[in-house]
Amino acid sequence: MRGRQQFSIHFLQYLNAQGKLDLPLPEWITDTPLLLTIYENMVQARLLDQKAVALQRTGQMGTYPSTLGQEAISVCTGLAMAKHDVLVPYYRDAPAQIIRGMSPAEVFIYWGGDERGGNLNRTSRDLPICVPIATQLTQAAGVATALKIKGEEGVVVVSCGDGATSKGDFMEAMNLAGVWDLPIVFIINNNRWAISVPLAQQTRAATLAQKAIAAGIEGLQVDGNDPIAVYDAISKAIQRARENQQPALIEALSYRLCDHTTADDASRYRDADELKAHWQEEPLLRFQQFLHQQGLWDAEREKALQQRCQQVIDTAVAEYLALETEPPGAIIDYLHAFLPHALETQRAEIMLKSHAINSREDQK
Amino acid sequence: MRGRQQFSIHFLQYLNAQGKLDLPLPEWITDTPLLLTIYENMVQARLLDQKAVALQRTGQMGTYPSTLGQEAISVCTGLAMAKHDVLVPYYRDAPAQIIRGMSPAEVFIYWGGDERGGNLNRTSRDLPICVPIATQLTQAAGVATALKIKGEEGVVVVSCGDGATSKGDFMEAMNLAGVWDLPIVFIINNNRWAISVPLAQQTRAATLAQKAIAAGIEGLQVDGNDPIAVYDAISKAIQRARENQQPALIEALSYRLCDHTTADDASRYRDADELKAHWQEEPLLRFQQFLHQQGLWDAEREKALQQRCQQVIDTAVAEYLALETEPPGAIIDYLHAFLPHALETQRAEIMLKSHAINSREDQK
Amino acid sequence: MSANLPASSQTVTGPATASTRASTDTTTEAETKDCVLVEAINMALHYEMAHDPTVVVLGEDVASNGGVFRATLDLQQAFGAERVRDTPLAEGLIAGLSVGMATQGLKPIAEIQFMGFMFAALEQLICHAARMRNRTRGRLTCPLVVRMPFGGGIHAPEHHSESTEALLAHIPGLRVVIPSSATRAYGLLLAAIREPDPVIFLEPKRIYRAQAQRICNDGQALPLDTCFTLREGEDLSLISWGALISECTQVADQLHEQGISVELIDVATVSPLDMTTILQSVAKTGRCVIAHEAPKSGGIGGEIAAQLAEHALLDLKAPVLRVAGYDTVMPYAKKEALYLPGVEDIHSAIQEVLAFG
Amino acid sequence: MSANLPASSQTVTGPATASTRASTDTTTEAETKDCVLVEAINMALHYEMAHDPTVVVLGEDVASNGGVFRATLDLQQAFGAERVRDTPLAEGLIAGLSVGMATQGLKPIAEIQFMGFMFAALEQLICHAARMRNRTRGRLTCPLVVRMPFGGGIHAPEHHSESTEALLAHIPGLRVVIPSSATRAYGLLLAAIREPDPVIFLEPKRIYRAQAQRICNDGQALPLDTCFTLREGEDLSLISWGALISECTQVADQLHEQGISVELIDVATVSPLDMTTILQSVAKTGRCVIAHEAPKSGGIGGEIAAQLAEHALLDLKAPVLRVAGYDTVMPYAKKEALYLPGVEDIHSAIQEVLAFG
Ligand SMILES: Cc1ncc(C[n+]2csc(CCOP(=O)(O)OP(=O)(O)O)c2C)c(N)n1
Ligand SMILES: Cc1ncc(C[n+]2csc(CCOP(=O)(O)OP(=O)(O)O)c2C)c(N)n1
Ligand SMILES: [Mg+2]
Ligand SMILES: [Mg+2]
Repeated sequence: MRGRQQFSIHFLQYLNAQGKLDLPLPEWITDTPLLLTIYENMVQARLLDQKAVALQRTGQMGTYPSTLGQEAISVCTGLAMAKHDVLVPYYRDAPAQIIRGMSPAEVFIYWGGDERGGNLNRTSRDLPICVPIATQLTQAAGVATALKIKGEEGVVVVSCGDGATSKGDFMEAMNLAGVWDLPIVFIINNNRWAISVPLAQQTRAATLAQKAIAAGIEGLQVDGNDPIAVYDAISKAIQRARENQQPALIEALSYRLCDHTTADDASRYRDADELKAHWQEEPLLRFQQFLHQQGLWDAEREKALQQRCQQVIDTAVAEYLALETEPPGAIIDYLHAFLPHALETQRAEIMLKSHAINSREDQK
Repeated sequence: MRGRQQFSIHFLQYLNAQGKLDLPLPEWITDTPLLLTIYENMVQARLLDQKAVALQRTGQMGTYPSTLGQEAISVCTGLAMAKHDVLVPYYRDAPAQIIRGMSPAEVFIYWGGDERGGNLNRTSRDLPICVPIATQLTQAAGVATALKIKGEEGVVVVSCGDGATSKGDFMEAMNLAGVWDLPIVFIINNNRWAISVPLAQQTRAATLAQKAIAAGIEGLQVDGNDPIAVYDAISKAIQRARENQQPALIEALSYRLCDHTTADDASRYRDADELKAHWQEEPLLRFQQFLHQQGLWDAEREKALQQRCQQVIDTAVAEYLALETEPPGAIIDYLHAFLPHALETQRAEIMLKSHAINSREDQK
Repeated sequence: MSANLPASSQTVTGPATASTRASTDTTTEAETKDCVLVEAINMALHYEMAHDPTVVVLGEDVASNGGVFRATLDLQQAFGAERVRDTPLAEGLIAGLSVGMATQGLKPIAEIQFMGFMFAALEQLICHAARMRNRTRGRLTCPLVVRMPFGGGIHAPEHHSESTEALLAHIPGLRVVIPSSATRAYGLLLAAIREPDPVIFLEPKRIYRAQAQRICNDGQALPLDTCFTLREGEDLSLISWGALISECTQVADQLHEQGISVELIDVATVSPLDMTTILQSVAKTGRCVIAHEAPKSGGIGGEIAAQLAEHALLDLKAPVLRVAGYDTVMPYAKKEALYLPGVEDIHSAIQEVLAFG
Repeated sequence: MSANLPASSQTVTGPATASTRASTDTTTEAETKDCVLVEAINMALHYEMAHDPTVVVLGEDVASNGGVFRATLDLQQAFGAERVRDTPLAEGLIAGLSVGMATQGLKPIAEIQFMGFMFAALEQLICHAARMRNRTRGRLTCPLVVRMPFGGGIHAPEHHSESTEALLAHIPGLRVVIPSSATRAYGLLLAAIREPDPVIFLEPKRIYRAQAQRICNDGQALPLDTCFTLREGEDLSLISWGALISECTQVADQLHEQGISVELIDVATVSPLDMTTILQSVAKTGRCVIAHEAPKSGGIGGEIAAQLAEHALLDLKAPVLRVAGYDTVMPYAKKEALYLPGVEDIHSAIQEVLAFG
């Protein structure tokens, strides 16, 4: 006997690199405010990102991973989610986090080396940024399980990079989402590089979306530089997850126009021509052209937007630079709900040491 | 733009549960000695397995994982491999290991709680049994990489259970095999249960073979109770791996007719009717019927075979029971190539303690 | 904004701690039963699942099979498939799932089938469970329990007999708790579940079915972060935990007959360590032997001895000896008796310490 | 059939060990160069790849990028894409691959990008690398090296600054080696590669680019399993390893000016421990301070102090103090100076010990 099972993976793109339409637009496209919001958030994201890089370069912040060129994915993620959904972000998702209520200053605070950068306005139940690659994925499955057990209607959106798909956690989480019918959307920012390792050395799979087949769940590949395709795919996947408790994987094809982080120098391993070519596909300009074509955007609006963004950034920088040092005890006080007796002596030592450090610094 | 990628997974079966042909036989089927060797090794495997269970039940051996009903997979694995290939087995692969030269007594020695059960006749470069589920898979990828780097033409065959496919290592290894073009064949013994967890709770994927799609490598599902299909699939996959340095995944559908191990009681969680139904599909009887139909087998041959097998088993049991206790220093002497200075005192303590234990036991 | 209060000093008889502070049920009639250790664990799980709807049990074979040691017996029947879940076979997943659930107000109790299979779970436990509260400055917390059977002596196959508690104990933010009797298993597991932070609960499987004890199923927790002084004595402090407590007790009995009085301390929470109790004991006895199954080098015994070398040097009348596993891989069943510390090993270490000076 | 010979006692000046026994190249002219620590590592890798065709380098970003710290710079150019390989992003895979390769006669040198990402690799290292020889009674061996940058002080993001060497040091079968200077990095890495068993090689990244040293690229290994006594002294033994050696040296200098003579010992191989050297030192000085970056509880300092409490009680004129990280999660960059032991901490611990009794 010979039987056969068939599987397929679709690729979705509305706007091509020239901002021209390849497909009839989806129904929601008549929602002009939404289109503008997408654009505005992308611009905001890019400018904030530039500022973060500048702060690092001037020694005012630590190592920072830029989102340059990948704004469409994170912005559409943030905008497609409902407030009661839960975001489990990775480290290029500041735009989504900010849309969901994180103060822009937290970006600087976190990458400035201060734990308060993970406090996300105190009450959010979104998870903080996750540094160990791919570990957020199984946690996201846990969050989705919790929502399901508690009978809440929220959906979990979790993101990762292309490199992260090689780590076992990615498959473990997707596989579970399939078996347990979890309301979860997995989003891959496939920016083609994991530090210096190009996609072709990460996997031989023709698409990352087809990894969903291994878990028996739906997978879709979208042009991650096309905000319409990205928003369309994510919002529909969230809707299906909400209504049918069905997980999905979305691979968004983008390109890392920046170095991996400010500690990296991509010119060591990446072809300048490749980089240049991908600048032709980046999402901001493409979407701006589209909005122009639709009569929704002009130079004046652009100028006003830039000003608004600058204000947000100025406020964020001011907040960051004005932030008072956290008391020294904080490094041990948040370890447990209650300080264990065994740590009392060490806590006292920390206070003394802090005092000594401060006096030394005062003397300088 | 909408694009589409297509993938398919085939199912292969020659002999159905009644030992009847479903497909024209493959070309190698004219190799009568091979057909008989497959059968004889399956019978040998089953009888040795029975003896192992009996030894455990009578307190002469420790916990043991039976291969009952899954003999076709391991036997065909062993037979399809060339001597210079490398086997990276899991704990239901004693039949393959024995075909590749392991002394049958080692099965008892290993599960009797003695490290010498992993010595595989001293010179083999096959890996020993692997207890932590799925961890053998990335090792197998390492073995295949080594063969490739050294320019050897061997192929690696690695096996695991259905449960193991949920552990990240499985995907990590397959993915790498794809990127690095490794000569490796992954074989899943899908016996439908992982201790008490049925396949449906392990994954939602319709087949395990389709997990290969995630790695961009070839996947095939075969009837694991049909030795012809199993041998055909494995030997062809090995050939492709050898000639083209191409990895493949083979899912062999079987059924665990036994408890998980002798420490398990499957009647607690498994339906008696399900078990009974699967007895109708088991590989030995099916293949015997086929050989009968082909005029290759009769009662007399069966009787002679049983006797030969019994002799092998008797020898193995005798060897096992006669095995002298390993010297006490062995528990530390094999840790490193050379005993570190820091361990010399402990080694002396071990010798003293062994002496004390022995004198206490002598006094009893 | 600090969520922290100074903790009260925790002694056996001391004031309520974080865990005992949680309310226990006093309205229904509490049943009393003879239980072995694994039954006590099962009873505590039933109790807490009945009283706290946020408790969820997950792991391999914990549902219809009731756990390979039956620790989760009948939980799924009693509390349903939503709250008692078999996971796919992936320890990293089990841990990650638990972290995720815990951040959203559930109290996952995960089982790792054997401690030897915990390694794939460590990334989640070390990088996330132990840090979630700190990383979010108290916004999200991670109140989970990971149960694992551990230790040797049951003639199990490879990887089923190790004692690697020291790896966990070195991780700030993880509590590591080990019961040594049915009673303490019941009370400490309840405390672990009620603890607002992650607790690793290690179950000495060699004594899973040893001596039954009468337990009142009243939901009464025992304090964490506290040693239990099982027997008071004047001549020597014998410090241990888990299954070895029974060998220690035997030795203490033998010595008692010879007129030697041993103070036997069950550490119970091996991290954070209650050194107050141990230091007080050694201040009295001046002599100390520590016994554990784990390899000697880098074991928790070393931490205890080091603290004695720091804080009790003048009290010590003799070297601090550790009776422990050798610094080699746990041998397979045939030689595990050679590896595991036994009554004689403890006995002779004590004799050596008593004979000193 | 035992493959083992009794090891010779290993001291700095002692006879050749397993690793130094391996032949070194003496025919070609050896180049001499000023190197910082990370360059010394790179030089050792180049040397050994050139002289041993079985050596293979693998990890994330080790190939075209030359490693995020440039430790594997130009290796791929020099030795090709077969022997210098970027892996997909999966530490468990990197470790499993290395184990598999090592069983087949290669010598993999794996890089884990930062020690904070080693946890997914632990299952392979603990369950397999450390056990392959033992499990097969010497039939298969596992001569691999896992290199990992570790430790704090470079203002790196979360998870990039921890020191969890104690977890590895507690695993029988794993050697754990930590250089504290460019010279020792060169010699110890060569020894690690030539060792016939697995070695974890931890690189103190804070001093990757500190003080350059003149190194002769002659392939000469330094002995493993041996402390290096960096400076002899009479008044106190100061024991440390890795980056903190430089703070310890500063303190020893300061004290020297005050007429206090400190014996400074770089442990170098933190497992197995060369206690012979440490005990001899403490027998002479009677006082001991141990310094490490890892959290104090359960750190390797505890093992050293415990062995002193066992073997040197009568030698000790003062408590053994440990200067270490606090038992809390490594804080982010802004507060790492508060966390990390510094010159003043070591200084005041020594003062306390000297003032005692
Ligand atoms: C477990 C783990 N291993 C290694 C690293 C170091 N590291 C940080 S980012 C990165 C590459 C990630 O690539 P990808 O997943 O494609 O995400 P991208 O940064 O490209 O968005 C690596 C290797 C890490 N953070 N965690
Ligand atoms: C990492 C790990 N986790 C858990 C176990 C305990 N265990 C042993 S066998 C088994 C089930 C394996 O099922 P499967 O992969 O289907 O193989 P089968 O035994 O059915 O052949 C489990 C959970 C283990 N050995 N290793
Ligand atoms: Mg990427
Ligand atoms: Mg199975």
